[in-house]
Amino acid sequence: MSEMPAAGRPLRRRVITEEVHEGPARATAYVCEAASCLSAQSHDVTVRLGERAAEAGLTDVAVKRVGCIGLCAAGPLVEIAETGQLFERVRPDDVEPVVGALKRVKPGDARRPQGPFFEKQVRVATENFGRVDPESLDDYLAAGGYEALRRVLSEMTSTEVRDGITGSGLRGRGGAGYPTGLKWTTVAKAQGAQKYVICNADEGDPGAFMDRSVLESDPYRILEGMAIAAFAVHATEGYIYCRAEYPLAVARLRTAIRLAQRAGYLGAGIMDTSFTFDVQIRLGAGAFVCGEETALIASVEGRRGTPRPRPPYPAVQGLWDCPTLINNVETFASVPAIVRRGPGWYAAIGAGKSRGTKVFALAGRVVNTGLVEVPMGMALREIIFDIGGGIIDGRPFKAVQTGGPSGGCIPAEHLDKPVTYESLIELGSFMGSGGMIVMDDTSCMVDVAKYFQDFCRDESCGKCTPCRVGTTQLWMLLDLITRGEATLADLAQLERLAGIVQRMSLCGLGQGAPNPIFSTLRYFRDEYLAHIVEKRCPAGVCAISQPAEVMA
Amino acid sequence: MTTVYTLTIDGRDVAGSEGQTVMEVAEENGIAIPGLCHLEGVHDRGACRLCMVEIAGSPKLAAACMTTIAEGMEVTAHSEQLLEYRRAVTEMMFMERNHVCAVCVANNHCELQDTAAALGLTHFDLPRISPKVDIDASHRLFAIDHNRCILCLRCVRVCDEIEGAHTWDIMHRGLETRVQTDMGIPWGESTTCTSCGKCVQVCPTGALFEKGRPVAGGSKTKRPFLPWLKVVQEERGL
Amino acid sequence: MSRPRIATVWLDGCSGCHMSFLDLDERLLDIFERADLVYSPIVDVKEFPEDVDVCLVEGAVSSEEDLHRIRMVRERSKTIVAFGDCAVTSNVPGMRNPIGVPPLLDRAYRENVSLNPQVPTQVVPRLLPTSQPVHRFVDVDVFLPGCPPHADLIHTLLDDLLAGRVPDVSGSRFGR
Amino acid sequence: MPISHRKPAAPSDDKRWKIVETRMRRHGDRPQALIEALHAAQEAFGYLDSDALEFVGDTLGVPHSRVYGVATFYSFFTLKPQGEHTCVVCTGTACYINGAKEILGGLERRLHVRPKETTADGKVSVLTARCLGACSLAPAVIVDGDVQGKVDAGELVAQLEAM
Repeated sequence: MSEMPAAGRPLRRRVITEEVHEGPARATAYVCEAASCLSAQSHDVTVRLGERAAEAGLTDVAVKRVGCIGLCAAGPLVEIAETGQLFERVRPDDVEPVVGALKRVKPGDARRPQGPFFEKQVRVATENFGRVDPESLDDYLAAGGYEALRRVLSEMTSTEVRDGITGSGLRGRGGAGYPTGLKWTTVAKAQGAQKYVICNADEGDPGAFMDRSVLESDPYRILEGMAIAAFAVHATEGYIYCRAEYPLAVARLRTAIRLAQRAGYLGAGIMDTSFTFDVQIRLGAGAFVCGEETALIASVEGRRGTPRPRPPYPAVQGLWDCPTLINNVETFASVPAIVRRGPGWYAAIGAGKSRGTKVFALAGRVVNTGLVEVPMGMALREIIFDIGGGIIDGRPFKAVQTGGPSGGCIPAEHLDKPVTYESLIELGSFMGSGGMIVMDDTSCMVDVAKYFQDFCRDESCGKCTPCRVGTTQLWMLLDLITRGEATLADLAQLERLAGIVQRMSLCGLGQGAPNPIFSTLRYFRDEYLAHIVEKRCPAGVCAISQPAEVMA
Repeated sequence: MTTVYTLTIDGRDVAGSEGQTVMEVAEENGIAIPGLCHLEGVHDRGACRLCMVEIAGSPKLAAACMTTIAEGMEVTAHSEQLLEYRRAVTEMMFMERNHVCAVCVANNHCELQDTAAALGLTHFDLPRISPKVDIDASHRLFAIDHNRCILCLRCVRVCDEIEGAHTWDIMHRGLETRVQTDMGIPWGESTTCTSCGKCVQVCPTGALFEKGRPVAGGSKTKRPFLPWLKVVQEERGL
Repeated sequence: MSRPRIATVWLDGCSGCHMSFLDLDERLLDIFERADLVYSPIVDVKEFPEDVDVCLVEGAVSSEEDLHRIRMVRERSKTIVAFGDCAVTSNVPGMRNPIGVPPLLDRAYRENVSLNPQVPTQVVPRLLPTSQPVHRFVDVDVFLPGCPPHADLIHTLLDDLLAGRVPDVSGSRFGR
Repeated sequence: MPISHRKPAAPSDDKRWKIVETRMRRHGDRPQALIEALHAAQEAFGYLDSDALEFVGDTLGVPHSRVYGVATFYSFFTLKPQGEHTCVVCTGTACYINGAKEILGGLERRLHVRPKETTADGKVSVLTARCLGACSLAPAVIVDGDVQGKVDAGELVAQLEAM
């Protein structure tokens, strides 16, 4: 259903860094120009700040456009690089406090603590966020960019690269957590002269914007990660399959590809070696199912994005039947850091079988809506209450939804559980791509289950019967419950049907579609029963009609 | 030299050659696995999900029509649970559109009806969707009643892979998916349709039918031309 | 022990299932040696009696009257058989479901009528929004699909029920 | 094996067809460029009419029924012209629990448009998006390309009415 104005529409204005002076700056203001802040007029802030600094006679300061600073709820954000002082909700007509702060910066100023939102995070995939100009290759290089690829090309064999990734314990950040090193090895060993690398940037989970932020804030990093992967699996061509709904991400990717090609980081003979690798962008067109590997491949091939049964897996038979490595944005974004700092460093972060860090998009009824990266194994409570700042208006926490439409709702009693692939599955949810939606007592959990079911039935590609028909039937049963017209037999039918859709559907969309139902039934069965037996909605969300004489 | 594999289906020792599907080997050995999108002679899609089987060692079910056999494979093609699942999927097919056997041209010659009977499906418990869908009788010889379509896409594949016209394809997605001709125009206005009738021949239900046939009069002209085509192709080494 | 009491009712259907019931021919005599037919469109009893053992229900539930009757039948019967496709699936009566009641009535009583077109509001019972199978409203014990079910199947069913066996409905199918 | 086919002439001498042609040529006029070509045509013309679909299909050698199948599969593509203004309402989870339902309800009550519809006067088309990724601004809408956050249903309706 997602429809948007055509992709690549002209952005509000050409985005440029407002350099006020030549030479090294005494003080620098970072202005966040990722989508969220940008839509709150942060570009005007950049321009105005540059003008005001010049008017104030500050010749030794810089105003710099950067990627996502993270605290999206408080945008537009401006940060003083030297001191770490953060300005929230900066309006273009009120930049004087920032100018004042720039004036006060003295050589030797140290960054002050910035509070738990920033201090508790561990930034790996997002290490350049809020630091580099997303479109500047020089900035990326200055931040250590392409060091990893240089090391790979000059010092390592493809086997060593793969072993390094395996040793780091990195697992697919798209949701399912398949070991990345194993996937790379399968593609590397698969028969075929031509191999491909695809970056899955079709972030579709409602309430998830990690990939968008990475693409908008640090696009070169994806290109570097993909190039390392291509070297490791012997591929020469790559595709980035990106949602057309992310025009800013697409524009920045295009710029990055062009500049990287020009500088010899993409194309033939990268970094004066014999390694050749190039990347093209393919735009998605509004189909959630295209996040599924085989559907994504069909879409890259110009067809309806419908999945096919696996095996054969894309690693063996993928794009145009060639071995194809598909990883998600965050996975590729983690690769350069792993290569640069060593697999052991990465593997030392995390808990259990979930190593490293994970980026989450924190949203919903939480104070600090935004993008956070935390070590695997951090407790949900720490993420939501310490980093997230708790619930808006101090209302009671009810549940946190993770994993998007294939995920589940986790109640308060499990807030102290660590966030790992395994623990989330144990709780009846799913890591997913990293959406984390916080709900308070104003949300009805049956209504939430119905919302996700509506999403799934709308996004079902229609190929296999259980998903095409079953998701709608599940939605009809949930609708009956929220209208107060269901019986306990309908509830039993809902559970039975959910199990059948889960087991019989062709791809992850259908197999995961019943998960929100299972998890809400597991933790909030009393809310279902209230709708069915007492004919009332405890959260007051559902409009329950008086018991109808005639059931349809 | 083709490699021969031995495997078990429902505990029976059977053998097949490399590249054969579980469905094919089962069929050769007289083990019936239901399937409505499968059609010998065109590519399989694994979409109707009736032929789902259990394979020892795999937590997921697999579509028999698209799973190639392997040495030592242990396949369960029939179990209480599979029966329940297949009944449910068949039921979904009935509930998706508006199937009224009593007034259908394919009554008593219908693969959906046969499947329901074979699975012992006596009634429907799942919600009925009752969509308002069209009948297109604009073609001179044939008609399509979308009320009876189960989206097996045999028509699309036979039109593409055998006739080479590619008049049929599908449009929209999810529950809105429909088979359609050319640009979603009335069939009778199609400039690519050769009126060969293959789509009608392979339709498992009464969705595609020859005009002028009475209720239950549909199947009399159905000819199994695809197996013959396969024989011809094999003879000529195609 | 008192003789089993059999009833049949006719809701929204074409009566074809009852015709098939009559096709039992001489086997009917055998059945009624073992049981009494206490209510049916083919016997002259006005009120559906209490304490019915087996009731065959033909037809879908399409009107308020059908609904009222099926609820009463359920209360007064031990075993209810959804008898034929209309009772089991709503079949032909259900073909109106995608259309909706007002357009349906307009089509039937206004658009195609030249003399005094009007939708009847008296005497005829009001239609339900959709025509539904019997088990959407009351519990059904046995389903016997078929349009109509073959007389042999009906015989087997009654024979089994009267003998206290779980009825064997294998061989039945939707349509004919 | 690619089947050789003759490239068709553009449906009219509208210069925008050149953009579409160029985009297809860059992909070697091969069937796999179908989605890219549809994007190009929709960017150029705002929507995809049957001329555009046929032209793209014939150029790339893709059967018409398949072009139509692809164009109708993806919700980003629209086969109908849009209103003068567009209002995209985000229905992602964060927006949903923060009031997207109220926004859609307000639009339906006051402007009598539902998602995918255009007002009777052709002024405003209402669309929905499955998630704009602007969850911090929930509920969010995009009016003529500008993202607006923390939207109030009443104010939005007033803004659209004034257009």
